[in-house]
Amino acid sequence: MPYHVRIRQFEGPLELLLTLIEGRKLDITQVSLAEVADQYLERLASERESISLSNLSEFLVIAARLILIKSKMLLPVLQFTDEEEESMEDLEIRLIEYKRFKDAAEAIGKMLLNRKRSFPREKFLGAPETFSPPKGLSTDVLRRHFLSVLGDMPVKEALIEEVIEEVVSLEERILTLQASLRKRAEYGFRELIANAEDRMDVIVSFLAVLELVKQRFVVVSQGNAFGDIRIATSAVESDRKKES
Amino acid sequence: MKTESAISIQSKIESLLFLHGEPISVARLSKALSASEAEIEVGLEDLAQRYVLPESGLTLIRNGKNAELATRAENAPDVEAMLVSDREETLGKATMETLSVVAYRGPVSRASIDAIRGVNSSFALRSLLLRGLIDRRPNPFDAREFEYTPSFRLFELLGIGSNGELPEYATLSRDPRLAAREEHSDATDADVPEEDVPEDARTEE
Amino acid sequence: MKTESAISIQSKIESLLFLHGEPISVARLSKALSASEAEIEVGLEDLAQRYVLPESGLTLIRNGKNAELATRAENAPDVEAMLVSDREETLGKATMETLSVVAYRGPVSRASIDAIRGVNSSFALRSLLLRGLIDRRPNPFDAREFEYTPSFRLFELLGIGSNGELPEYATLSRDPRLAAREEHSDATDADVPEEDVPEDARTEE
Repeated sequence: MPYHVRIRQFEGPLELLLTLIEGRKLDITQVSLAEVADQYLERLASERESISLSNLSEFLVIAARLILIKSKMLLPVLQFTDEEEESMEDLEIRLIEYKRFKDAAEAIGKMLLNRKRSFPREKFLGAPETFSPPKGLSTDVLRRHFLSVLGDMPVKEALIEEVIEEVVSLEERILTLQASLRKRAEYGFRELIANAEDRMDVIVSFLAVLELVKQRFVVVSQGNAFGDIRIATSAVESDRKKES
Repeated sequence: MKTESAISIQSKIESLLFLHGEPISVARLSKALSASEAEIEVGLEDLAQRYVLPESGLTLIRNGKNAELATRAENAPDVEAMLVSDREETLGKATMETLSVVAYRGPVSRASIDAIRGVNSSFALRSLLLRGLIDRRPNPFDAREFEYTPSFRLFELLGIGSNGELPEYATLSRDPRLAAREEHSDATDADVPEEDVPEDARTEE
Repeated sequence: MKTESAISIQSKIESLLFLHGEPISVARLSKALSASEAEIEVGLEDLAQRYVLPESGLTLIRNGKNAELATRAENAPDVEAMLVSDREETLGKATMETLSVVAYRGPVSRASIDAIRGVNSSFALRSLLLRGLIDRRPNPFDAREFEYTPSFRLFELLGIGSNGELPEYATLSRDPRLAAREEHSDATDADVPEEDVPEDARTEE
């Protein structure tokens, strides 16, 4: 197996977004967010393997917001809930704030490099050392404290498992969708999310569809602004089926 | 006694800070010198003022309710020659971002740092803790969580006397959502739960 | 340069004396600051004059060709009281944990102690040294590094002959989690797997 070299210029979704916006020399606004939405989704899809599990859900949440912003730009007549409106504006605020800290990090980095710095004095410098143990010190006290240090060790915990579940569900959703489309040529997105339990569920389905579009497994179409998204097996995929 | 009172509290504070070397809390100084915390604060202020004079070789570093004496930052080139230099390796991008969030927003929880950066910051935090650039302590409101603060060592390395001297401190130290909320609401609804005051209140009217 | 010369030689001398716990010779100061011995003498004079003012908490001790900084003699009662109170104080959690790591793992380097605890331990180690609970010696394999061991007086106090007699020593001192932590400490930002779960992740539950 060849070496898999990870080359990534960005660490998190905000950094990716900022890179995309600054790459086009845009200011941070709803319009510029809508403009880079597709690019963001593409990068997310193509580099998903190198994104850590613990960060993936944040990438997905921001993807969902970008999709909202983009649909708002494309279809100004669409009505959004207060919550959705807020989440769109919040992304803008977050990105501006993130950029400020990124710039501050650079400024602090420069300060660390200059030769201006203070030095502290050691505690009780020059004072004689005198044996002064704390009251009640015993071997058992030491043992208990050592155990407490050991207890601070990394534990694989629930948080990560939840994220894994999300990722698994995205993968599963793609498989389910593929399987369903093999049985029937066309589906409606509403049909697909009829049993969605929450918002995240809808997002996962949507991303699954995007992933399939990307893999040229399906084509999607939308008859009118409020119409359902129709998902159909792509021509490429139909040909593939015929051949086999 | 006349001679006793002639020695100002400022002098005693300086003696104790010099002896103690490491950061010391205002509370501890207040107890040690049988003076109120307000008196200690005034003494520390006076001390800091005195250290501004060009003939002084010392500086006062403040970090929350703690204070520490250190050498004047401008004298670093002369001082370094006599010390065993602890050359700092450069910090990565992620670590520097995390450091800047803690420097401006500390005390701050890991959840808040992650939210600002949009990524998990635990590795960067560990690296900063090991280097002594930040400190952590249990969150007073939720013991299961830590909160992170800039360390005295960070201020020493930056050559600043407090976080107020960080570039653009006034802007970055405040959460923009809070600022927006305060702007849009009057004093009476200052303590309504966050959800009740949308940050975009103005645009909805 | 203008800004450079604004900081007086007096200031630089004060910085150097502050960091140095022992007397420094005029010759050494002269070399360190690239100034003549006569200039150093003038600087020391000025410093001594400044320390006479009642707001100062420091004093300059001269002994022939040597100079040393100390706390103002009149403040001796406060200084003594702080030394005593510090030694009678119970040790905090951080210090006790550090002591337990030195006890179970000693001889151990500071880097290992830091890695095992996940935070910088320099303050805790200094406290333990001052209280005679641990000893420090150069690492026989790496002269730039110190290693820390429990002190004999600590063993005497605990009534044991060596750390091997600590409860569950064989298991605890070789707990596999310790090695895992120490390994991670020398990884840089770039090459650590992102899936790495930090020590404080559990606080987020």
